[in-house]
Amino acid sequence: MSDNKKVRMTYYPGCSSQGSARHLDESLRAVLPEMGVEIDDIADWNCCGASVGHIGGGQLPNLSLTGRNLAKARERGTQDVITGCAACYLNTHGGNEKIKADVKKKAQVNEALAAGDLKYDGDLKVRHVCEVLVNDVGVDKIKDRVKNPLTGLKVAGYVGCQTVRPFAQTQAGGEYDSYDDPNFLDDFTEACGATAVPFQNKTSCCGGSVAVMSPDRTLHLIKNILEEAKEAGADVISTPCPLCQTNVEMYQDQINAKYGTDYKIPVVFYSQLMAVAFGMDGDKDAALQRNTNASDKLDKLAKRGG
Amino acid sequence: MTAPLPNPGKKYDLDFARWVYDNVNGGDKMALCMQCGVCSGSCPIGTNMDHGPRKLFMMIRAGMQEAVMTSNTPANCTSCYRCVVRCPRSVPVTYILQDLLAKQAELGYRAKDSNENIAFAKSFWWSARAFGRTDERLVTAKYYWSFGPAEFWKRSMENLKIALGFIKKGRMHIGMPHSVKDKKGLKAILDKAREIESRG
Amino acid sequence: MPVDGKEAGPASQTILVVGGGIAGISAALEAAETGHDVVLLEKGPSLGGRVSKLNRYFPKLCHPTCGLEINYQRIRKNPRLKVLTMCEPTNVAGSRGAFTVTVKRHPRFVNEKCTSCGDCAAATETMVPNPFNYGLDKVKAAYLPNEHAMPMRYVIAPEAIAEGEGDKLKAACKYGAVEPEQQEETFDLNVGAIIWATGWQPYDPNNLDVYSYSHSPDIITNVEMERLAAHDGPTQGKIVRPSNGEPAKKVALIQCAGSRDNNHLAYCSRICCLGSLKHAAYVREQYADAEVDIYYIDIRAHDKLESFYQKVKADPQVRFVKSKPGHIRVGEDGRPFIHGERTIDREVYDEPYDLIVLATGMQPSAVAGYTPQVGLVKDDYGFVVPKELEDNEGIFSCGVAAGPLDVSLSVQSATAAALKAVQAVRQSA
Amino acid sequence: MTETATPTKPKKPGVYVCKGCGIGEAVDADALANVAKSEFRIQTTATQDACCSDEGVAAIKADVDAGTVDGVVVAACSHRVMADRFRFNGTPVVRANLREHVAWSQPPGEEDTEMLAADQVRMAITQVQLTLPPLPSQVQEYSRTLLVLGGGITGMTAAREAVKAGHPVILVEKTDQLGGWANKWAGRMPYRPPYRDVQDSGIAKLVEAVKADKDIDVKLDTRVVKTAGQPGAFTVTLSHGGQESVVNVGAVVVATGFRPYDATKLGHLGYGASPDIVTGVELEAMLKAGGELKRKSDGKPVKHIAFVQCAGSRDPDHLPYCSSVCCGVSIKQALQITKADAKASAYIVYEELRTPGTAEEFYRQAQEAGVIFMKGKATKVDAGAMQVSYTDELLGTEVPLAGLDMIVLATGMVPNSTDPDVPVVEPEKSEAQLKGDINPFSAIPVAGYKPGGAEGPTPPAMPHLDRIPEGGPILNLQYRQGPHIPVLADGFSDSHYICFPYETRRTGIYTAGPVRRPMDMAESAEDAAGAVMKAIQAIQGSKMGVSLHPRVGDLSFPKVGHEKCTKCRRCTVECPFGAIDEDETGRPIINPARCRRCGTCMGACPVQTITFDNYNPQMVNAMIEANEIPDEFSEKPRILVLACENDAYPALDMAGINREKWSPYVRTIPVRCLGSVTLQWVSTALQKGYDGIMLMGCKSGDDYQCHFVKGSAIAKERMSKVGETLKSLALEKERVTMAEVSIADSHRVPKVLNEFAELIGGLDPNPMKGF
Repeated sequence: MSDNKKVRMTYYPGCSSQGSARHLDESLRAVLPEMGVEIDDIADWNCCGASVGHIGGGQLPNLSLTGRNLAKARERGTQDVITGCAACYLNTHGGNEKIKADVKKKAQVNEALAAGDLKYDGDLKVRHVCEVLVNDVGVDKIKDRVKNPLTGLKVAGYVGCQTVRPFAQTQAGGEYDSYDDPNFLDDFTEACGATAVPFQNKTSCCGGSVAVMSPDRTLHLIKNILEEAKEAGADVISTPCPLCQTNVEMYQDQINAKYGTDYKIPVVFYSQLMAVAFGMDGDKDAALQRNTNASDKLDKLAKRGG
Repeated sequence: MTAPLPNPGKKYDLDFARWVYDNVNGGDKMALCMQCGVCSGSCPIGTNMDHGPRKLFMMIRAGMQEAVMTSNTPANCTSCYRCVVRCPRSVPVTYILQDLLAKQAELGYRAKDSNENIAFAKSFWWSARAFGRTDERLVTAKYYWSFGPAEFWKRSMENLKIALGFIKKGRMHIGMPHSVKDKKGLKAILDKAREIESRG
Repeated sequence: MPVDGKEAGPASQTILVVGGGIAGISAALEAAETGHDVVLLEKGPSLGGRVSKLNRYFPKLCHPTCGLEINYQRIRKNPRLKVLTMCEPTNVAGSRGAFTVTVKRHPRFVNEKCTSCGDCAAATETMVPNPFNYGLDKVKAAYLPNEHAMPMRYVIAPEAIAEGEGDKLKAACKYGAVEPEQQEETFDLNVGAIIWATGWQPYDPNNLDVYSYSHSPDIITNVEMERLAAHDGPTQGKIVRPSNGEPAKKVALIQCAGSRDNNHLAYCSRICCLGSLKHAAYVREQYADAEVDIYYIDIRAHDKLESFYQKVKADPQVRFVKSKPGHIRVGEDGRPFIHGERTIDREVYDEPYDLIVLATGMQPSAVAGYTPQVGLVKDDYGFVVPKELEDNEGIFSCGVAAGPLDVSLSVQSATAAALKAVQAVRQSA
Repeated sequence: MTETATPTKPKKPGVYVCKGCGIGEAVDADALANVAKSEFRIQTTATQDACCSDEGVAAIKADVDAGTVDGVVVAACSHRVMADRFRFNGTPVVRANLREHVAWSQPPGEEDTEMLAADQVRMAITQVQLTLPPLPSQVQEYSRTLLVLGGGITGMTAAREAVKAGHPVILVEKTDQLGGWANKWAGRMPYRPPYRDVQDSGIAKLVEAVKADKDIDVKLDTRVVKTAGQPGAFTVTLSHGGQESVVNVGAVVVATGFRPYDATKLGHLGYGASPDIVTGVELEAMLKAGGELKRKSDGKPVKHIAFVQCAGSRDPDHLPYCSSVCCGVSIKQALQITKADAKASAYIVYEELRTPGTAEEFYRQAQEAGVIFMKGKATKVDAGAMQVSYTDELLGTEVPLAGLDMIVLATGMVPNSTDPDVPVVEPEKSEAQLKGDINPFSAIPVAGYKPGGAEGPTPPAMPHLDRIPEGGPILNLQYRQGPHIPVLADGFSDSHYICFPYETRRTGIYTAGPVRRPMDMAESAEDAAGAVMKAIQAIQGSKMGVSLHPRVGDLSFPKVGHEKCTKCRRCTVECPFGAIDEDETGRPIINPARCRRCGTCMGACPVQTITFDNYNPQMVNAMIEANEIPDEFSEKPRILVLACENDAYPALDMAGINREKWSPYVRTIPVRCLGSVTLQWVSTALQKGYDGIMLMGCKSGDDYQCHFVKGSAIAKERMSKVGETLKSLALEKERVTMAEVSIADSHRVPKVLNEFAELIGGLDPNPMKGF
């Protein structure tokens, strides 16, 4: 994307934007326009169904959730739909591809949508914000916007699973980075002037929804992530995924209790780092106040007011 | 509605594999499994599983329906998709496991570990259908409640600190749940979808 | 012989063979020994192709240079066969009996006066990654491709010229063999039939990011293992950990590293199982206390090669683990760990090794290179097969260019292709 | 061929000493030229800055053209390089290796280095003086016709391919129709992109093409009674309806195919216990018949079918090898069944699923169609319950695959390297011929392990050596060495060489198709073309009187001095290629077109009366004697190394290229093959005063690497008898040894030489010096 070119996209915030991942939503809304991505929310968007919707509600009702979101998004035209949430992306993109590829499914979804006076033809493209940043914006442009480099901040880039495993359902092949050893998050970190530490667990699972419903089964997974981040000397863990951010952050006390450790590692979104690096407001734009484990180092780097 | 098992009660049923191919989401792709084991070897909590996806697929082929329908393997899938992206035969393992879990519940099997998943999924769907959005607070509460008052209390207390921390940071709100505006339209769509699915 | 094609008439009797590996050499010799003029093009500085970089062949554990030597003797004795190195075709036009092939010749910076005395190597200070050893070590930028090179003639890497050493090297040569001024050039060949024997390249291990190839020097590929075990390799044949030079006594061989995988090479490369059996034998021959684990999906030891499987299996220090590993991570001590599920007993393992060898598959060179539009078709994998089986179009493929084959099968297909080419020129005579 | 004058040995060779590549710095080139002048009275000598330069070559050529010289010694680099530069219109050229073996491997300027160089020149001059430019031995009445034996896919393809290359064919088929097994096949595995679907066998079309081809003489209901002669001139006796006839052909392609493994030996797999337990071949016929697949027993449709893989194959009690095609065939059949009836369930019980190459796609197609693959060895088939019992390796439990409608045993391939319908002739001889000469199951070499020791791998038993395919000879060769085409240990008539798959041990006779190796139709067709290529070369070689592989184009051939021959028959026994017959008196008859010019006969002859024009016992004797042997007080021992020119000598060259150093006391003579080494050379050397003698050649025994099959093995055998010679001369037995050297031993070979030189240095000098 040339330097000052702007692009409009339809934004799907997802349910966590109103809860556990408000800081992702807030920081994205701050930094995206800085990088030339103007966003319009899907009007009256709904839940994506996440990874359990089809179990609770069935395959077609679950797919219809996506159908409704895309039908509403289509009202804004054919501009690309983007989301910052891994699960929202996985479901919406996957559902979209299914609707495109499967004539029968498409008809069934539209039959359901008709009950709400909606329809969707399968002519949208659903994308992840990170992919847009890599392919459309480009790391160089991110670098250009940095006014407040995060010099000295050591960041473990924890990509998580679903952000880079978007095409699981459709088999269309990866588009912006590898499934197992992606580099984009480290590239973002370095673009912001911080230091990316080596982190082999970058795509190890945090436990996902199982961690939410049954932490005992998965605490060791999070512990592994924390352990390596600590050994690597990371000041913060950066992640693009709402559920990863929440799981890795909120279970640290329980892990410490179970394993006798003393983790208190801040887990932030890459977009928060960008907001700080762009010299934007640490609270209003970077939403640092929403992290339960605050990073003193990052807080100090952040500008306030202005 | 899912077709009933071909020969329920039979320990080895040569028709079971066909049933899975035909009825489970992604099941037809399972036929391509060549038993390399990369899925089970990649699974984050595969050690929690009684069989793991690879062996479960082999059991399906061998017709071991009872063992498959009571396996805890589907319930321990974290949906990380690592198996899916690594599978050399492009088998959508995650989807198959997720749907097998649904089928276990639907056909009345009580698979080990699955009660939590089912309860959570039901609570989740309740919120999605009622409000069109996931209210993390209510989903969690309803989920805890599904195990009875004592368990509700126990789990709430264990996670109280987290909840309070989130409330303090504005990441868990107090008050009316967030909701779509057109709740009626959404419900109509979902109910219609369910009706279409039931007629098969 | 109309090498430059000038005097060739409409029905040329010359057979062009593209690719100087074992398939191309065999096809060229069989045709030449049947009394036909043959031009053999090789894009590198020496004949021998992939097999010249192998330590030994399965199942006999004999050395490829042994058969190459016989073939080179045959070439030396046969005036009908003209070998052109540093040459590759860039275009093929025409039809049976009258093909016009455009050939690009890369500069060797050394002409035919070279006696292989080595004075240029002594004069250069530039070092380049040694292509013969897949870059596992470095070599002087003026170098003999290998000790068994054919032709036995030096080559100067463009890096030396770029470093400004051209005049110095020219001055160092007593025989007027160094020509720093050489440029890439193009010429046409008129030929009556063509055999496409462009062979293969190892599948890029960097595509297999779960196997962390780029994260540890102790994770190597099967072709690199061949160099590691070869007397003329970077370690004079000692199988050691590249990271620290210590003996590699606990070694893992991972099969289907890319092959039989929809995400990489959807076909089976056929040779890797047997190659790894051979690698197990290499390790066991060197260390009495070595342990070798072979991670596999199916051991594909077809026909009599089954006996090779059985005899390697008889060694209790070679374990066969039916499992496609999930991933490799590098441990704190730098040793790589393999993680996965043993399918036979469903144990999840996380096993450290001194050395891990990825049995990467064969990818046809045609995926990256030029393929003629006339007469040949490229399949989904990049293998090249003749368009029609019934009509003799005068252009054929053989060896791994045509499909994943072992050496015997490559030579078999090359011999068959030679017959087809002979038929083609005889029929259009 | 143009007629040339009867060649003679060079009377006035020229000697050209090169100073390039460090030779001039290492030795005194003028002194070497002087050796030629003073010791050999050579008129024309020259030193050159670089013999291989345009000027150098032009100078030699000028001398040849002017008739000043009639033989050339180029004292420069190894004969393995610059061969194309030093070709002077058939004039004998001998290369004295002053570069790799002197300048690059010895310290410059030293006395020993100079002595070595001088000896190199002496040997070369001696050799060129004794070289007779050979004349070809042409087969007088040669035939361009190919005999193809077997009218299946391989044989018919071979016939068509030969005709397309301009050679007529006699196609002999023992049954009353063309087509072979393929007539029964219901389609074939895919062999063209996209490699997905079952393809038509194409056999009908091929049969028509063969029948319509006027250059193919199809002889049905016909057998080969006997075969005599040599490439270019085989006389083959055919029998048809009791009538015998003789045809003359130039070469033979044997495409006798395979027979399915006898399923009646597979009782444990239920064969014979139920009509619904069938072999793959039987199922193929049922599928070919078309219509719905029904049980033989009661006509009910087949809904559940299981395939038992490796039924006999990969089984030490039956066939030790993998039959290669059975996985693909069962997949094809299962696919055909499931494609025809989507409700049918097909199970394939396998141990290792082998679909190499692009056949992997075919495997996926079958899976996609719902064919179910289960890993385990089927141990039992119960005909009553129609159950396949196997322990599923992936489940770790026995899985009862019961209530099946049909069970298919995927039986393997047995090569028709013998004819089951022909009685075994000369059983003793047959057995020796058909045993195969290697053990494919010999243990892999393991560090620290000695055979018989407690540690290390135990090679699996080799139960199959007595399991050669039963039957009589297919060609009934009228050869001294027996009627069979030799086979490998598994019974297939394949080449032992990896890089030369068509090198049979019976020149001019080439096997193709499943008689050579288990293979499918596409491979067989390709193999047929390959075999035809070699057959055409054999005809052409016989016409021109030149050798075939590996000494392609060699005009020399062995000649027997009958006046000296003692009829000991060693040459006829030891010839690896069966090239020598005997007449009724026991005199050897050499068939030059069968001969591969290795010289094994020459090495075998106890009276040195078998010679080649350009290579013979007398020549090498003279070379050995040409060297200067310093007296016993000089402390300069001499070691003679007779090195195989194919592996050991190149290894030495490469050691030189790597600038490795070795003992200056070594004098190396390349030999065609260690099999050509006669013990007389050893005794000549000992009598001349050499202190040590080493034969250097390739690995013998299992996994032998000899290009002439068993040259090094024969040499080893002969050398075991050298002790007596040494004893008679009162010499230590360590003085004569044999070293196994591979071509990849460039780093090791100097050590081998140096260790031997050290050992010899530790002995007293050979007392025969100066006698």
